[in-house]
Amino acid sequence: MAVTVVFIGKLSDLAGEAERHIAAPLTWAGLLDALDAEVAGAARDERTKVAVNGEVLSDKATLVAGEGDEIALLPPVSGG
Amino acid sequence: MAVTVVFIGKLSDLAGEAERHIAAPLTWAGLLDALDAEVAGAARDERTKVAVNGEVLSDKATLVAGEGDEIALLPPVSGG
Amino acid sequence: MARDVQLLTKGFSPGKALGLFAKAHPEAGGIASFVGKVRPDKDVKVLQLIHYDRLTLPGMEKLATNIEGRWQLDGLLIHHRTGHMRPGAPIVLVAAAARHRRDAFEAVDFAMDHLKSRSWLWKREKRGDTWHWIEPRDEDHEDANRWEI
Amino acid sequence: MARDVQLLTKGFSPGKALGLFAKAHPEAGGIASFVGKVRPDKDVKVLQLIHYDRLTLPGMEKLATNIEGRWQLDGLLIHHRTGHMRPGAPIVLVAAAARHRRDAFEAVDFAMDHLKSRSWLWKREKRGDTWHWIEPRDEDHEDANRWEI
Repeated sequence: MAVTVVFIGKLSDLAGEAERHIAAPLTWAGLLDALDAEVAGAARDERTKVAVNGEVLSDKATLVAGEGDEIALLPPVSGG
Repeated sequence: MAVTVVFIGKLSDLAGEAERHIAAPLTWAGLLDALDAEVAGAARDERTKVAVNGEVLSDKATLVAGEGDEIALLPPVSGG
Repeated sequence: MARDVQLLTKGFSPGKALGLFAKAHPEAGGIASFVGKVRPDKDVKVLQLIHYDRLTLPGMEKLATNIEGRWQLDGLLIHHRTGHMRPGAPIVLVAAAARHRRDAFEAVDFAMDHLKSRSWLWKREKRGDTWHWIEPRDEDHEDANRWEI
Repeated sequence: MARDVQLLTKGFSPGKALGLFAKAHPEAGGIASFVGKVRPDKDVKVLQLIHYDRLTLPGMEKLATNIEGRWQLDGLLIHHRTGHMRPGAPIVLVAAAARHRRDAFEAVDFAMDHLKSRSWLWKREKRGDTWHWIEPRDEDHEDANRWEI
Protein backbone atom coordinates (compact mmCIF):
# COMPACT_ATOMS: atom_id res chain seq x y z
CA MET A 1 0.00 0.00 0.00
CA ALA A 2 2.60 2.57 1.07
CA VAL A 3 1.65 6.25 1.35
CA THR A 4 0.00 8.03 -1.57
CA VAL A 5 1.27 11.55 -2.19
CA VAL A 6 -1.10 13.66 -4.29
CA PHE A 7 0.22 16.73 -6.13
CA ILE A 8 -2.42 19.38 -6.73
CA GLY A 9 -2.50 22.13 -9.33
CA LYS A 10 0.85 23.57 -10.32
CA LEU A 11 2.61 21.12 -8.00
CA SER A 12 1.57 18.31 -10.33
CA ASP A 13 3.15 20.26 -13.20
CA LEU A 14 6.36 20.55 -11.18
CA ALA A 15 6.31 16.90 -10.11
CA GLY A 16 5.42 15.73 -13.60
CA GLU A 17 2.81 13.40 -12.14
CA ALA A 18 -0.53 13.57 -10.33
CA GLU A 19 0.52 11.27 -7.48
CA ARG A 20 3.17 8.85 -6.39
CA HIS A 21 3.63 6.19 -3.75
CA ILE A 22 6.28 6.35 -1.08
CA ALA A 23 7.08 3.71 1.51
CA ALA A 24 5.44 4.10 4.91
CA PRO A 25 5.92 5.36 7.54
CA LEU A 26 6.56 8.88 6.27
CA THR A 27 7.46 12.05 8.17
CA TRP A 28 7.80 15.61 6.84
CA ALA A 29 11.57 15.25 6.57
CA GLY A 30 11.19 11.87 4.89
CA LEU A 31 8.74 13.28 2.38
CA LEU A 32 11.02 16.19 1.47
CA ASP A 33 13.92 13.74 1.00
CA ALA A 34 11.84 11.61 -1.32
CA LEU A 35 10.74 14.51 -3.54
CA ASP A 36 12.74 16.14 -6.32
CA ALA A 37 14.55 19.25 -5.13
CA GLU A 38 12.25 21.60 -7.02
CA VAL A 39 9.07 19.94 -5.73
CA ALA A 40 10.49 19.80 -2.21
CA GLY A 41 11.20 23.52 -2.45
CA ALA A 42 7.61 24.23 -3.47
CA ALA A 43 6.36 21.95 -0.67
CA ARG A 44 8.41 23.96 1.84
CA ASP A 45 6.84 27.25 0.66
CA GLU A 46 4.80 28.54 3.58
CA ARG A 47 1.82 29.04 1.29
CA THR A 48 1.78 25.34 0.41
CA LYS A 49 -0.47 23.41 2.75
CA VAL A 50 -0.44 19.71 3.53
CA ALA A 51 -3.43 17.47 4.21
CA VAL A 52 -3.41 13.91 5.53
CA ASN A 53 -6.56 11.98 4.63
CA GLY A 54 -8.40 15.24 4.03
CA GLU A 55 -7.32 16.92 7.28
CA VAL A 56 -5.22 20.02 6.68
CA LEU A 57 -2.23 20.21 9.06
CA SER A 58 -1.71 23.45 10.93
CA ASP A 59 1.99 22.60 11.13
CA LYS A 60 3.47 20.61 8.27
CA ALA A 61 6.43 19.53 10.38
CA THR A 62 4.09 17.34 12.46
CA LEU A 63 3.30 15.14 9.44
CA VAL A 64 3.22 11.42 10.14
CA ALA A 65 1.67 9.08 7.55
CA GLY A 66 1.31 5.32 7.64
CA GLU A 67 0.25 2.50 5.30
CA GLY A 68 -2.69 3.54 3.13
CA ASP A 69 -2.67 7.18 4.18
CA GLU A 70 -3.07 9.89 1.55
CA ILE A 71 -0.96 13.03 1.72
CA ALA A 72 -1.98 16.00 -0.44
CA LEU A 73 0.35 18.89 -1.28
CA LEU A 74 -1.84 21.93 -1.80
CA PRO A 75 -0.63 25.13 -3.45
CA PRO A 76 -2.48 28.40 -2.70
CA VAL A 77 -6.09 28.06 -3.81
CA SER A 78 -7.27 30.10 -6.78
CA GLY A 79 -10.85 30.24 -5.59
CA GLY A 80 -13.86 29.42 -7.70
CA MET B 1 -62.19 69.93 -18.56
CA ALA B 2 -61.73 71.37 -15.06
CA VAL B 3 -59.06 69.93 -12.76
CA THR B 4 -58.95 66.19 -12.07
CA VAL B 5 -58.23 65.25 -8.46
CA VAL B 6 -57.04 61.65 -8.04
CA PHE B 7 -57.33 59.94 -4.65
CA ILE B 8 -54.74 57.21 -4.10
CA GLY B 9 -54.85 54.26 -1.72
CA LYS B 10 -56.68 54.82 1.54
CA LEU B 11 -57.56 58.37 0.46
CA SER B 12 -59.85 56.88 -2.18
CA ASP B 13 -61.54 54.86 0.60
CA LEU B 14 -62.03 58.08 2.58
CA ALA B 15 -63.25 60.03 -0.44
CA GLY B 16 -65.50 57.21 -1.55
CA GLU B 17 -64.28 57.71 -5.13
CA ALA B 18 -61.10 57.28 -7.17
CA GLU B 19 -61.19 60.79 -8.61
CA ARG B 20 -63.33 63.86 -9.04
CA HIS B 21 -63.39 66.99 -11.11
CA ILE B 22 -63.23 70.47 -9.64
CA ALA B 23 -63.50 73.76 -11.51
CA ALA B 24 -60.22 75.42 -12.51
CA PRO B 25 -58.21 77.32 -11.46
CA LEU B 26 -57.54 75.57 -8.18
CA THR B 27 -55.23 76.53 -5.29
CA TRP B 28 -54.39 74.51 -2.17
CA ALA B 29 -56.97 76.47 -0.13
CA GLY B 30 -59.55 76.02 -2.88
CA LEU B 31 -58.91 72.27 -3.00
CA LEU B 32 -59.29 71.88 0.77
CA ASP B 33 -62.56 73.83 0.64
CA ALA B 34 -63.88 71.56 -2.10
CA LEU B 35 -63.09 68.33 -0.25
CA ASP B 36 -65.12 66.69 2.52
CA ALA B 37 -63.81 67.62 5.96
CA GLU B 38 -62.38 64.15 6.59
CA VAL B 39 -60.59 63.99 3.22
CA ALA B 40 -59.34 67.56 3.65
CA GLY B 41 -57.92 66.57 7.04
CA ALA B 42 -56.07 63.62 5.51
CA ALA B 43 -54.82 65.85 2.67
CA ARG B 44 -53.42 68.29 5.25
CA ASP B 45 -51.52 65.45 7.03
CA GLU B 46 -47.83 66.25 6.55
CA ARG B 47 -47.22 62.68 5.34
CA THR B 48 -49.70 63.16 2.48
CA LYS B 49 -47.94 64.40 -0.63
CA VAL B 50 -49.42 66.21 -3.61
CA ALA B 51 -48.42 65.86 -7.25
CA VAL B 52 -49.49 68.02 -10.17
CA ASN B 53 -49.20 66.26 -13.53
CA GLY B 54 -46.77 63.76 -12.02
CA GLU B 55 -44.53 66.34 -10.33
CA VAL B 56 -44.51 66.03 -6.53
CA LEU B 57 -44.70 69.42 -4.81
CA SER B 58 -42.15 70.12 -2.11
CA ASP B 59 -44.65 72.56 -0.55
CA LYS B 60 -48.33 71.73 -0.97
CA ALA B 61 -49.34 75.33 -0.23
CA THR B 62 -47.85 76.39 -3.57
CA LEU B 63 -50.38 74.28 -5.50
CA VAL B 64 -51.86 75.98 -8.55
CA ALA B 65 -53.74 73.85 -11.10
CA GLY B 66 -55.46 74.96 -14.31
CA GLU B 67 -57.75 73.44 -16.94
CA GLY B 68 -56.81 69.82 -17.70
CA ASP B 69 -54.28 69.50 -14.90
CA GLU B 70 -54.25 66.36 -12.75
CA ILE B 71 -53.74 66.64 -9.02
CA ALA B 72 -52.93 63.45 -7.08
CA LEU B 73 -53.27 63.14 -3.31
CA LEU B 74 -50.71 60.57 -2.18
CA PRO B 75 -50.75 58.91 1.24
CA PRO B 76 -47.48 57.45 2.62
CA VAL B 77 -46.21 54.77 0.24
CA SER B 78 -46.27 51.17 1.42
CA GLY B 79 -43.39 50.13 -0.77
CA GLY B 80 -43.35 47.10 -3.04
CA MET C 1 -26.06 49.60 -20.43
CA ALA C 2 -29.19 47.63 -21.30
CA ARG C 3 -32.09 48.49 -19.04
CA ASP C 4 -35.38 46.64 -18.68
CA VAL C 5 -37.80 48.33 -16.28
CA GLN C 6 -41.39 47.15 -16.22
CA LEU C 7 -44.49 47.56 -14.13
CA LEU C 8 -46.48 44.37 -14.67
CA THR C 9 -50.22 44.05 -14.27
CA LYS C 10 -50.26 40.26 -14.63
CA GLY C 11 -48.46 37.29 -13.10
CA PHE C 12 -44.94 36.60 -14.35
CA SER C 13 -42.23 33.96 -14.13
CA PRO C 14 -39.07 35.31 -12.48
CA GLY C 15 -37.14 32.21 -13.63
CA LYS C 16 -38.03 32.82 -17.25
CA ALA C 17 -37.28 36.55 -17.09
CA LEU C 18 -33.95 35.80 -15.41
CA GLY C 19 -33.06 33.22 -18.06
CA LEU C 20 -33.70 35.75 -20.84
CA PHE C 21 -31.72 38.39 -18.97
CA ALA C 22 -28.75 36.03 -18.61
CA LYS C 23 -28.90 35.23 -22.33
CA ALA C 24 -28.97 38.92 -23.16
CA HIS C 25 -25.75 39.48 -21.19
CA PRO C 26 -23.20 36.85 -22.16
CA GLU C 27 -20.42 39.40 -21.57
CA ALA C 28 -21.13 39.79 -17.85
CA GLY C 29 -19.02 37.86 -15.36
CA GLY C 30 -21.89 37.56 -12.95
CA ILE C 31 -25.57 38.16 -12.35
CA ALA C 32 -27.01 38.93 -8.94
CA SER C 33 -30.74 38.77 -8.49
CA PHE C 34 -33.55 38.92 -6.00
CA VAL C 35 -37.10 37.59 -6.25
CA GLY C 36 -39.66 38.78 -3.73
CA LYS C 37 -42.93 36.91 -3.25
CA VAL C 38 -46.17 37.40 -1.36
CA ARG C 39 -45.51 35.64 1.94
CA PRO C 40 -47.96 32.86 2.77
CA ASP C 41 -48.36 34.39 6.23
CA LYS C 42 -51.12 34.76 8.72
CA ASP C 43 -54.53 34.68 7.14
CA VAL C 44 -53.80 36.91 4.18
CA LYS C 45 -55.89 35.85 1.22
CA VAL C 46 -55.00 38.52 -1.32
CA LEU C 47 -52.51 41.35 -1.57
CA GLN C 48 -53.24 44.37 -3.70
CA LEU C 49 -50.61 46.79 -4.93
CA ILE C 50 -51.84 50.11 -6.24
CA HIS C 51 -49.76 52.31 -8.48
CA TYR C 52 -50.18 55.79 -9.90
CA ASP C 53 -49.40 55.93 -13.62
CA ARG C 54 -47.75 59.33 -13.56
CA LEU C 55 -45.32 58.43 -10.77
CA THR C 56 -44.76 54.72 -10.29
CA LEU C 57 -43.04 53.64 -13.50
CA PRO C 58 -41.27 57.02 -13.93
CA GLY C 59 -39.99 56.56 -10.35
CA MET C 60 -38.67 53.10 -11.20
CA GLU C 61 -36.92 54.56 -14.26
CA LYS C 62 -35.35 57.24 -12.07
CA LEU C 63 -34.17 54.53 -9.68
CA ALA C 64 -32.56 52.69 -12.61
CA THR C 65 -30.81 55.87 -13.74
CA ASN C 66 -29.54 56.42 -10.22
CA ILE C 67 -28.23 52.84 -10.07
CA GLU C 68 -26.52 53.14 -13.45
CA GLY C 69 -24.68 56.20 -12.17
CA ARG C 70 -23.48 54.45 -9.03
CA TRP C 71 -22.36 51.04 -10.24
CA GLN C 72 -20.73 49.73 -13.36
CA LEU C 73 -23.26 47.35 -14.85
CA ASP C 74 -23.75 45.59 -18.16
CA GLY C 75 -27.47 45.21 -17.60
CA LEU C 76 -30.20 46.01 -15.10
CA LEU C 77 -33.67 44.50 -14.84
CA ILE C 78 -36.46 45.71 -12.58
CA HIS C 79 -39.86 44.04 -12.91
CA HIS C 80 -42.53 44.89 -10.36
CA ARG C 81 -46.08 43.68 -10.10
CA THR C 82 -49.12 45.81 -9.45
CA GLY C 83 -52.71 44.65 -8.94
CA HIS C 84 -54.02 41.64 -7.04
CA MET C 85 -51.71 38.81 -5.98
CA ARG C 86 -52.19 35.54 -4.11
CA PRO C 87 -49.80 34.27 -1.41
CA GLY C 88 -46.71 32.77 -3.04
CA ALA C 89 -47.00 34.89 -6.18
CA PRO C 90 -43.89 36.81 -7.26
CA ILE C 91 -44.06 40.57 -6.66
CA VAL C 92 -40.66 41.77 -7.74
CA LEU C 93 -37.59 40.65 -9.65
CA VAL C 94 -34.40 42.69 -9.72
CA ALA C 95 -31.30 41.49 -11.56
CA ALA C 96 -27.97 43.13 -12.32
CA ALA C 97 -25.31 41.84 -14.69
CA ALA C 98 -21.81 43.13 -14.14
CA ARG C 99 -18.19 42.43 -14.79
CA HIS C 100 -17.49 42.62 -11.06
CA ARG C 101 -19.52 40.72 -8.50
CA ARG C 102 -19.67 43.51 -5.94
CA ASP C 103 -21.26 45.93 -8.41
CA ALA C 104 -23.99 43.44 -9.23
CA PHE C 105 -24.73 42.65 -5.57
CA GLU C 106 -24.85 46.23 -4.42
CA ALA C 107 -27.02 47.35 -7.32
CA VAL C 108 -29.65 44.69 -6.53
CA ASP C 109 -29.46 45.29 -2.79
CA PHE C 110 -29.88 49.05 -3.30
CA ALA C 111 -32.74 48.60 -5.76
CA MET C 112 -34.63 46.33 -3.37
CA ASP C 113 -34.15 48.65 -0.38
CA HIS C 114 -35.43 51.52 -2.49
CA LEU C 115 -38.38 49.63 -3.96
CA LYS C 116 -39.49 48.29 -0.56
CA SER C 117 -39.62 51.65 1.16
CA ARG C 118 -39.66 54.47 -1.36
CA SER C 119 -41.38 53.33 -4.52
CA TRP C 120 -44.72 54.88 -5.44
CA LEU C 121 -46.78 51.88 -4.49
CA TRP C 122 -49.56 51.43 -1.98
CA LYS C 123 -50.47 48.10 -0.53
CA ARG C 124 -53.43 46.54 1.16
CA GLU C 125 -54.13 42.98 2.16
CA LYS C 126 -57.34 41.10 2.64
CA ARG C 127 -57.59 39.15 5.88
CA GLY C 128 -60.87 37.33 6.29
CA ASP C 129 -63.31 39.65 4.53
CA THR C 130 -61.58 42.90 5.39
CA TRP C 131 -58.99 44.93 3.54
CA HIS C 132 -56.14 46.48 5.58
CA TRP C 133 -53.81 49.20 4.33
CA ILE C 134 -50.12 48.47 4.91
CA GLU C 135 -47.47 51.00 5.83
CA PRO C 136 -43.74 50.35 5.33
CA ARG C 137 -42.02 48.46 8.12
CA ASP C 138 -39.42 50.38 10.16
CA GLU C 139 -36.99 47.68 9.05
CA ASP C 140 -37.50 48.70 5.42
CA HIS C 141 -36.78 52.34 6.21
CA GLU C 142 -33.65 51.35 8.09
CA ASP C 143 -32.51 49.28 5.11
CA ALA C 144 -32.99 52.25 2.79
CA ASN C 145 -31.20 54.56 5.21
CA ARG C 146 -28.04 52.48 4.86
CA TRP C 147 -27.53 54.24 1.52
CA GLU C 148 -27.14 57.98 0.99
CA ILE C 149 -30.46 58.50 -0.72
CA MET D 1 -33.28 24.10 6.51
CA ALA D 2 -33.02 22.39 3.13
CA ARG D 3 -29.49 22.37 1.81
CA ASP D 4 -28.34 21.49 -1.70
CA VAL D 5 -24.54 21.55 -2.08
CA GLN D 6 -23.03 20.08 -5.23
CA LEU D 7 -19.71 19.95 -7.02
CA LEU D 8 -20.59 19.49 -10.68
CA THR D 9 -18.33 17.92 -13.28
CA LYS D 10 -20.54 18.84 -16.23
CA GLY D 11 -22.24 21.94 -17.59
CA PHE D 12 -25.43 23.04 -15.85
CA SER D 13 -28.28 25.50 -16.28
CA PRO D 14 -28.42 28.03 -13.43
CA GLY D 15 -31.88 29.15 -14.55
CA LYS D 16 -33.26 25.64 -14.27
CA ALA D 17 -31.61 24.98 -10.91
CA LEU D 18 -32.93 28.30 -9.62
CA GLY D 19 -36.44 27.53 -10.83
CA LEU D 20 -36.45 24.20 -9.00
CA PHE D 21 -35.04 25.86 -5.89
CA ALA D 22 -37.81 28.48 -5.94
CA LYS D 23 -40.43 25.75 -6.32
CA ALA D 24 -38.94 23.87 -3.38
CA HIS D 25 -39.32 26.94 -1.14
CA PRO D 26 -42.81 28.38 -1.56
CA GLU D 27 -42.72 29.52 2.06
CA ALA D 28 -39.81 31.94 1.61
CA GLY D 29 -40.54 35.63 1.15
CA GLY D 30 -37.53 36.08 -1.06
CA ILE D 31 -34.71 34.41 -2.92
CA ALA D 32 -31.36 36.06 -3.53
CA SER D 33 -28.98 34.48 -5.98
CA PHE D 34 -25.74 34.89 -7.83
CA VAL D 35 -24.53 33.25 -11.02
CA GLY D 36 -20.86 33.50 -11.91
CA LYS D 37 -19.66 32.73 -15.42
CA VAL D 38 -16.35 32.35 -17.20
CA ARG D 39 -15.65 35.84 -18.47
CA PRO D 40 -15.18 36.10 -22.22
CA ASP D 41 -12.06 38.14 -21.58
CA LYS D 42 -8.74 38.53 -23.25
CA ASP D 43 -7.77 35.49 -25.28
CA VAL D 44 -8.80 32.85 -22.79
CA LYS D 45 -9.95 29.75 -24.63
CA VAL D 46 -10.57 27.34 -21.78
CA LEU D 47 -10.67 27.57 -18.01
CA GLN D 48 -9.92 24.53 -15.88
CA LEU D 49 -10.94 24.20 -12.26
CA ILE D 50 -9.22 21.44 -10.30
CA HIS D 51 -10.66 20.10 -7.08
CA TYR D 52 -9.42 17.64 -4.49
CA ASP D 53 -12.06 15.08 -3.54
CA ARG D 54 -11.15 14.91 0.12
CA LEU D 55 -11.37 18.67 0.67
CA THR D 56 -13.39 20.53 -1.95
CA LEU D 57 -16.93 19.25 -1.43
CA PRO D 58 -16.43 18.76 2.34
CA GLY D 59 -15.23 22.40 2.43
CA MET D 60 -18.39 23.54 0.62
CA GLU D 61 -20.50 21.60 3.13
CA LYS D 62 -18.65 23.30 6.00
CA LEU D 63 -19.32 26.66 4.37
CA ALA D 64 -23.03 25.79 4.18
CA THR D 65 -23.06 24.82 7.87
CA ASN D 66 -21.36 28.10 8.74
CA ILE D 67 -23.94 30.06 6.73
CA GLU D 68 -26.85 28.19 8.34
CA GLY D 69 -25.50 29.19 11.74
CA ARG D 70 -25.23 32.85 10.82
CA TRP D 71 -28.44 33.60 8.95
CA GLN D 72 -32.01 32.45 9.22
CA LEU D 73 -32.70 30.71 5.94
CA ASP D 74 -35.38 28.42 4.57
CA GLY D 75 -33.04 26.99 1.94
CA LEU D 76 -29.50 27.26 0.66
CA LEU D 77 -28.13 26.10 -2.69
CA ILE D 78 -24.45 26.01 -3.67
CA HIS D 79 -23.57 24.49 -7.04
CA HIS D 80 -19.99 24.79 -8.24
CA ARG D 81 -18.41 23.52 -11.41
CA THR D 82 -15.08 21.73 -11.68
CA GLY D 83 -13.29 20.61 -14.85
CA HIS D 84 -12.97 22.38 -18.18
CA MET D 85 -15.18 25.33 -19.08
CA ARG D 86 -15.52 27.60 -22.10
CA PRO D 87 -15.92 31.38 -21.88
CA GLY D 88 -19.52 32.23 -20.99
CA ALA D 89 -20.14 28.93 -19.21
CA PRO D 90 -21.61 29.10 -15.70
CA ILE D 91 -19.13 28.28 -12.92
CA VAL D 92 -21.14 28.85 -9.80
CA LEU D 93 -24.70 29.33 -8.61
CA VAL D 94 -25.52 30.32 -5.05
CA ALA D 95 -29.09 30.91 -3.90
CA ALA D 96 -30.63 31.55 -0.51
CA ALA D 97 -34.33 31.51 0.34
CA ALA D 98 -35.35 33.39 3.45
CA ARG D 99 -38.24 35.02 5.16
CA HIS D 100 -36.27 38.26 5.41
CA ARG D 101 -34.52 39.81 2.45
CA ARG D 102 -31.38 40.84 4.31
CA ASP D 103 -30.67 37.28 5.45
CA ALA D 104 -30.91 35.97 1.88
CA PHE D 105 -28.66 38.71 0.48
CA GLU D 106 -25.97 38.40 3.11
CA ALA D 107 -25.87 34.62 2.92
CA VAL D 108 -25.29 34.69 -0.86
CA ASP D 109 -22.77 37.52 -0.62
CA PHE D 110 -20.84 35.71 2.12
CA ALA D 111 -20.92 32.40 0.24
CA MET D 112 -19.55 34.00 -2.93
CA ASP D 113 -16.79 35.85 -1.09
CA HIS D 114 -15.79 32.60 0.57
CA LEU D 115 -15.97 30.50 -2.60
CA LYS D 116 -13.97 33.02 -4.63
CA SER D 117 -11.04 33.23 -2.26
CA ARG D 118 -11.06 30.32 0.16
CA SER D 119 -12.59 27.30 -1.49
CA TRP D 120 -10.38 24.31 -2.26
CA LEU D 121 -10.20 24.95 -5.97
CA TRP D 122 -7.28 25.60 -8.26
CA LYS D 123 -7.64 27.32 -11.56
CA ARG D 124 -5.72 27.59 -14.77
CA GLU D 125 -6.59 29.14 -18.08
CA LYS D 126 -5.41 28.44 -21.57
CA ARG D 127 -4.34 31.48 -23.56
CA GLY D 128 -3.15 30.63 -27.04
CA ASP D 129 -1.56 27.23 -26.55
CA THR D 130 -0.29 27.79 -23.03
CA TRP D 131 -1.86 27.04 -19.67
CA HIS D 132 -1.46 29.66 -16.90
CA TRP D 133 -2.15 29.04 -13.21
CA ILE D 134 -4.34 31.66 -11.58
CA GLU D 135 -3.98 32.97 -8.03
CA PRO D 136 -6.81 34.75 -6.21
CA ARG D 137 -7.09 38.46 -6.88
CA ASP D 138 -6.34 40.83 -3.99
CA GLU D 139 -9.88 42.10 -4.49
CA ASP D 140 -11.26 38.65 -3.65
CA HIS D 141 -9.24 38.47 -0.44
CA GLU D 142 -10.48 41.93 0.52
CA ASP D 143 -14.07 40.85 -0.11
CA ALA D 144 -13.61 37.82 2.14
CA ASN D 145 -11.95 39.93 4.83
CA ARG D 146 -15.12 41.99 5.17
CA TRP D 147 -16.52 39.08 7.17
CA GLU D 148 -15.10 37.68 10.39
CA ILE D 149 -13.89 34.41 8.92
